[in-house]
Amino acid sequence: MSNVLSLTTFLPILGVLLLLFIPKESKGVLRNVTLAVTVVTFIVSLIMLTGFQTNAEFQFVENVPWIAAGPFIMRYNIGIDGISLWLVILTTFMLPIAVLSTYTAVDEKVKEYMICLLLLETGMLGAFISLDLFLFYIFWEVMLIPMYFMIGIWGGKNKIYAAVKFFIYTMVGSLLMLVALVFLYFKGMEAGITDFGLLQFFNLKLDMATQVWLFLAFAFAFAIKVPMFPLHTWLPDAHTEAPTAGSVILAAVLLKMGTYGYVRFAIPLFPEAAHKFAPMIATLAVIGIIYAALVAMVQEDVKKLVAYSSVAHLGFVMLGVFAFNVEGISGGMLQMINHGISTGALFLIVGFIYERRHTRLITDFGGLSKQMPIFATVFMIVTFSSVGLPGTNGFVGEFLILLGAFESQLRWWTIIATSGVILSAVYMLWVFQRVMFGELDNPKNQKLLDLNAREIVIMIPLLIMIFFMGLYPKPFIDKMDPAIKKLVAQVRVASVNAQVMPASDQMKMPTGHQAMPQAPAANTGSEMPAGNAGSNMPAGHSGMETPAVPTAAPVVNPHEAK
Amino acid sequence: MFDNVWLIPLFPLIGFIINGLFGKKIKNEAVIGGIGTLMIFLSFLVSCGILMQMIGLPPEQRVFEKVLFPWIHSGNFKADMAFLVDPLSVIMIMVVTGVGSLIHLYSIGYMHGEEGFYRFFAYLNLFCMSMLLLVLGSNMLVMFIGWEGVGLCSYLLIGYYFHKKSAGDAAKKAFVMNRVGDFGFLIGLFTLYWWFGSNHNIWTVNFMEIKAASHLLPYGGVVTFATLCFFVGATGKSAQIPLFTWLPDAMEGPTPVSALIHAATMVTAGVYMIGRMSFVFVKSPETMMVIAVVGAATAIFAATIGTAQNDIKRVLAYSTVSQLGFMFLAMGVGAFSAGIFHLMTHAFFKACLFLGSGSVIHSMHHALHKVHAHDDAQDMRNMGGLRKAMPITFITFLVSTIAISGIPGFSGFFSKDEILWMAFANPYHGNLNIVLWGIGAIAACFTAFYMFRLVFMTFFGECRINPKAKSYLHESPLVITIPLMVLGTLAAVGGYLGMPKILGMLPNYFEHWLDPVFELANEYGSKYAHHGAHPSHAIEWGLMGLSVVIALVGIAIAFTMYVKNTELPGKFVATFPTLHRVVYNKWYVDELYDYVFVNPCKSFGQFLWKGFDVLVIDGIVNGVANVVMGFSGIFRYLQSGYIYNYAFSMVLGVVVMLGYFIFK
Amino acid sequence: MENLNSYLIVSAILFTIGTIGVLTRKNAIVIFMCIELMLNAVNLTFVAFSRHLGNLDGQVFVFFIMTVAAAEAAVGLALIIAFFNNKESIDVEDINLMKW
Amino acid sequence: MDMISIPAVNMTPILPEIFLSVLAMALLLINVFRPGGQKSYLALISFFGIVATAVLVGAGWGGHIESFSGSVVLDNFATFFKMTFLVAAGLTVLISDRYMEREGCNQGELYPLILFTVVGMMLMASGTDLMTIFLGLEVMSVSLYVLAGFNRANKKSNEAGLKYFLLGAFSTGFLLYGMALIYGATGTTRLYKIAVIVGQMTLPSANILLVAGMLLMMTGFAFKIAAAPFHMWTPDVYEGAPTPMTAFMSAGPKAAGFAALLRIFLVALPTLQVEWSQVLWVLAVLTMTVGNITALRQDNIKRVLAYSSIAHAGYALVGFAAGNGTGTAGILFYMLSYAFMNIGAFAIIILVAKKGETNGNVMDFAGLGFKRPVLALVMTIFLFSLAGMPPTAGFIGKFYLFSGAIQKGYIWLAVIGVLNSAASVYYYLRVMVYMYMKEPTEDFEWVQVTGPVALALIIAVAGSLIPGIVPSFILQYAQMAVKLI
Repeated sequence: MSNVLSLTTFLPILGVLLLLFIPKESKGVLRNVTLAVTVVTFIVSLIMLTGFQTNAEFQFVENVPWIAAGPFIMRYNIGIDGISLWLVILTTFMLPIAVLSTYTAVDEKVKEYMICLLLLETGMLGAFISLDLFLFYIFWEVMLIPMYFMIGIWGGKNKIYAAVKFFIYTMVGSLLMLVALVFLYFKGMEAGITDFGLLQFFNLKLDMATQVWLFLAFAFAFAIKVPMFPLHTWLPDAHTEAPTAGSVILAAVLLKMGTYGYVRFAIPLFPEAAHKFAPMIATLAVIGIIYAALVAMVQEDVKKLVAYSSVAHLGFVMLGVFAFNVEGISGGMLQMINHGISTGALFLIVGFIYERRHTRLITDFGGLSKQMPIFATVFMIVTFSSVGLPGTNGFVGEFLILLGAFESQLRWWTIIATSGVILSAVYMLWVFQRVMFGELDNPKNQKLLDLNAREIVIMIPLLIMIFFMGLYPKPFIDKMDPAIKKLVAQVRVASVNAQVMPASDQMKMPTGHQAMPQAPAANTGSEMPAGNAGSNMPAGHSGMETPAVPTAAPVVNPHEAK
Repeated sequence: MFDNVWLIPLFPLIGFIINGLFGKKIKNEAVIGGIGTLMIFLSFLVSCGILMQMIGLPPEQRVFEKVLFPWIHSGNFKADMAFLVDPLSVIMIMVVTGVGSLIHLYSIGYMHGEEGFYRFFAYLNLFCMSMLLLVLGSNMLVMFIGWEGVGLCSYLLIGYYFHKKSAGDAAKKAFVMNRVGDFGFLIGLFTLYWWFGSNHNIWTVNFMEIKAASHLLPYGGVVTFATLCFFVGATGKSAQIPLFTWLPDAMEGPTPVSALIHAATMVTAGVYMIGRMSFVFVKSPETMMVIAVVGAATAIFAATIGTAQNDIKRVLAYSTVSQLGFMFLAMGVGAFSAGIFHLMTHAFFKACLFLGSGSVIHSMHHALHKVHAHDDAQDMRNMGGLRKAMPITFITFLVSTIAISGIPGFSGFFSKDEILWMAFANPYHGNLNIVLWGIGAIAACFTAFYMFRLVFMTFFGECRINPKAKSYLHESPLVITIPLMVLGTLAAVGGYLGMPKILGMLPNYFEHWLDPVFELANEYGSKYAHHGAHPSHAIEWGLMGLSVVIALVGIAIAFTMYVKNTELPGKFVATFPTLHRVVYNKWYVDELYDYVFVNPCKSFGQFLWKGFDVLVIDGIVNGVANVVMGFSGIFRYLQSGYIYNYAFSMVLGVVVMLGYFIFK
Repeated sequence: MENLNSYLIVSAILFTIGTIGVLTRKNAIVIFMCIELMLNAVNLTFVAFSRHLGNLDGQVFVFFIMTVAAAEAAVGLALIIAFFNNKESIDVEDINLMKW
Repeated sequence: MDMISIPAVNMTPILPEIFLSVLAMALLLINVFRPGGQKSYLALISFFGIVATAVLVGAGWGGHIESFSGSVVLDNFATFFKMTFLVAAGLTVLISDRYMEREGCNQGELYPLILFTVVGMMLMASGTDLMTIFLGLEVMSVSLYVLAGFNRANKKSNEAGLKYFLLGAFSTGFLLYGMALIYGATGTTRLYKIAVIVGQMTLPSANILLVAGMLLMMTGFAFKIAAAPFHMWTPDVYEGAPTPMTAFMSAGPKAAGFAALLRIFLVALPTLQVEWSQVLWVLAVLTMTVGNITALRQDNIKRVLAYSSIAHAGYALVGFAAGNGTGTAGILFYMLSYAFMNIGAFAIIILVAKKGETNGNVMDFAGLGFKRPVLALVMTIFLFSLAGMPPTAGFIGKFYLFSGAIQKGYIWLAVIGVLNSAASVYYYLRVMVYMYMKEPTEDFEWVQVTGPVALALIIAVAGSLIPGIVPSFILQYAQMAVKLI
């Protein structure tokens, strides 16, 4: 099973080939075959899970020559570690659900739809497993195409605007990243790096100015994908117009590309620059959390509301990732998976009622609890998962993120971000109340049917995951832990280097942030295990210190003097 | 036996799962209610067993931690799914499972025939489980599961009549306000965790580990910040100023819910939490003062509102807020065991009061329903003279009222008096003590007044119910009255567990029981407390007498106004219309919050969306596209179609290029 | 040859006149004649250089240019005739069907 | 009287040219003797002739033979470009027959003219003397003038021919003047000799004659490759010319222009690289931007692709401005893949259009995606390749072009390039929007894919996809090709 990764990634392509031979009139066959393909893909991906050794190394690596011409050598170099493992599983897990959700929702052009879904799966999986920067870029871009068609062909009223906006917006970012990527390669060549293999670049020493520019280019591309405030406006449009399965995949997996990009590429490749920009990115993340929550609160369209809530949730992920400690990044990774599950589920839920009523306006609903009790229960569980209620998956991720960020230099940011916890409850419960509670006074709603067996089957795995991850997240955390520890160690070593650099070098930066970590030398040599990275640093941050939380020796209490 | 502590939350969970998943199919109310009640009763039995066993142990061995399974382990952070059994948590589980069982039983009768009967019991069981997790959690995170879990159940149960808009609003309000508190809780947790970790490399959220390390904490400073944050959490959960407005609204839920959640158990979580972490709180004199002041202020503030309400449950709700204020006052003055003691007695008499009011409402509702009248079954102005129709309800209600009013011999007297005494005599707050005591005493007076006002309006005087319905009024069935009687008894005698030393008739079992828990806190407190002269026994006696007098004065006023001279309230209102209106409208706090927080948030959200997101951010995005498109239009029209223009463009290009190189 | 510059200047002037003619004249055939004028200016340059440098390459080039110009003229006139057949005009103002 | 001694001439380097010329003349004769009726056999013969030529050209890979006293050379560079021309011509021949029949201008001269054009282009690629390059250019241009105006009955075609002719001849004037000045500055027209002489100059950039000559020459070629501001003819001529000829013009002559430009600037004027790099930098930016931005608001799909072809010239100029191995190899690769994808796209346009070149707007593609899914899919592949999306040849090409610039340190040029490329996505997507996302207004029943067209489409799809997925071999050839000059 040495090529299980390739098998997982390209099984959907085989599925596409299979679909091509099925006449487009036999919709049932098309759907079932697609479902079968995605389920098989999921099962195959489980081999990865069982065979995964819990350590920090990349596993299931395949590394064969691909392109070699001119100065460039690109290799088909794939592998997973604890960080990508779960995202791969998440992808293969969500796909059968997405396929199943289309059985009645999509009745036109079924064949093309299924082909799009399968191509999308390959693209996403490829991006998660690529260890070659160029290969990653290829998959990263390829993903856009099926998603573009899914929004554009099967979308709502304003689908074309949304699809084109999605495509071009993302493209602008990724093309700038491409320039940075090539530049990085040439920098690497000077240092003796021979191909696009990611791992070699981790050891590349770049001067600060270069790092800053490259980091900005990467960060920009990923920030669009995440999406971070203020680059988020494509998302509500795309989500609102996309068909249910499209929204599910967009929310569950596609957005993770951005955050994954930070974890896998932007931060370890340019650790010093990442440290430099951490306060800025954290600021944007926190603004995103609050801003998106406030905007979500006043939305009239359920889907748009969920879309804005995604912006807020991913703001949390970004905050956690830029805490640069094990807790924060673990929390961020967990939150990615959680968000995939719970927001995916929310979009499915919106899809269910949209299929029945062909409207998503909150005001068109009300009192559905009475008519659809099962639906109400499911909706409620998912809502509370999204709100981050302890016991559900949402809590674990959010908590670790906030904890990690609080330990790091981002303390004040964390306090503001934590208030997002309140706002998320406000908007989610408000929409839940307006849709589910109240009088069932709209005659059109009085004949609604409750969830059918297929819909329940779709939701059950998600509900199980919501509770399982909430109550027993250990296996998830354990598998990713070594990889995250390694990442933190990498970033930490680099941040130490950053402080050794002459100050004049930092003065040249285009955006001078005085929040550069300037931990005292004593910290750098400390005996702390890798996992403590950053956690004991705040004490030394003179510029960042929190006035209300003195860290020095116990304050002498006036009463004590007596 | 301690090892089986995990059974306690497990039983209600089983009940929740059975009723939640299959309740709809079961349909039989007796089975559903039976399962629900049985499960919590089983928990009660296990709790009793644990209590018994603990009594048999020497005090220093009464702490036990049971790790169920590892929960969140990441980096330095470790939180297990683990339970802590110690004297404090045992009291709490006893209260929760005991009162809980009674209320479950009561609900079988009260909720009879309601749509979604199974849902009610499932939620109730879920609530019990969450509450038990809260009190049993051995670290802050498990506590937080329960903390939020009870919030969730409260949400679900307040919104039980979800078709009513007011119920939905109230449920949401409760959850959101609790979330504000949770925000504080989380920040407090982070602060403690980070402080211990970064300064002493102790990465923990476990109560016992924090306790063991608590000597490292400084007085004030970071601890003040952390404890204030925790206190914000407590105010949310326990409905203290400024986060109290949700609790009166929470009365939208069925009455057993009000009794269980919004009187006996959940709302006391804040008090419990402070007790659980007393060794941290006491390290911050500032926080202690804030707690005491907020507690006292809430006690008096809510009591004033309680005097003007006409809805029977709302009066009780404000009474609860006020009594919780007393508990916080106790915590703030370092009288931890007195606070917990009041928590327990309050659970008895307030649960009894709520259930009694439920019995009244049940009967009223039933009667009004029979004659198709649409009068409000909860409005005291429609009641009166019910003591004849409902004798058991009346007696238990009266006993509890006496208890809450602080008449000697009944439970409320012992606990409240202890608090007032400690407010006066505590060594922490210096000259503030007299103010705290004064406010407490006045609040106690108000309490006696509005509680007896309630009793008089409901059970005495003319029967003001719709005349047609009068004949249908009757006593509630046994399933309802049995819990009333049990609770009434407890309300009467429960106080003897913790009799003040000065009375000397019985030892203060309660305080001794909790000693191991609060010992450390008292020790820390004594480090900075004023070791002035202890107030003499004479003063203590005097104050005790004074508080009894105050209570009697309150009762007397109520008697005058609502039994003897029933025009007086009207005259009073006519004389002070503004005062009445302000008090009646709950000091306009809801309106203030709407004006200051809710509405600005909504309009700000609206502005951010329509004004900023769409216009500015998306405007820039689309603006760039439009500018490019505009250029497209310009470039397009340069393409005139005439050969000489094209040739001119070429010549221009050549000339510019040549010019650049020749003249550069 | 001292006066190479004179030749070059003359040819440059001729070339410029041709260019300006292309820009200003409206008759397609006149424009084409102007282009021929430009080509001949180039020829003059080539020949002048050739003489100045004393090698024949430039003159050979001129022969080729003349030949090519003839071929171009043939094709060009044919195109103009075809156009005239359709449009009854060879005014470049009328060569304006496609624009923007 | 001395006998003029005829030097021994090695004909090998121009064997393919000779073969094609003979074939073209033979076709002319055949056409004359078999007037009227079906002309498909001419297309067939031309196609096989082209294939045969391709074999001949391919056989010369790896050699380096100079001939005609250094006026013509056979090297990998020339061979690579010749292959590109042959690909363009072969595809054009395949898609022409049906179009010409439909438009009623099925004169047999078409195919010989195409072949002559190829001969001219081949000479441009292998010429190492300004004279041969000029001759090649003119052979190509004169044939193209005719091809652009080939549909005599069509006013647009007439106009296209006339515009192309007048402006083309005008640009030739500049080109020749530039050549004359270079000749004057160096005393020779042989590229290698020019290089030597310029290399010996103390300060070549101060030599007004040389620099002016270089610029004027660049002007002439910039016209051929449609670089701004010498691009204005392109949209009009592309729109008016018969569609297969438009396809051919966009691929073949553009490549030939680059071949000659590269050869002249890299072989003869490398010492002036600083100067011409500057100019090309500006030209590249102008060309990309004008092409892409103007294309955004076009409705006629031929015009859209015309502007897009301007933009593509701009991308190639980016690689040229870099002037290093990566960039120039990128140009070679890009021109070849561009021939596949662009002619492929035009083939679809031909299929969708109706008689008289109607139905040629972007809107007329509405609903093609589900009425004729295969065609639409094929078109989508071409469009994505043009837009530079992976995994297509267009992406790899652009990657190498921009990488060249980055390697050279022209980061901003690359950034402008990628931003342009992002903007360009809009108009390619627009076609797809109509194909897939709008309700069909017509049923496209007239669209018939005949054998040759199908063959052309298959080749074009293969040519746009395979180099995108496994580009190594072509890239390596391109690398070898640019190494030798």
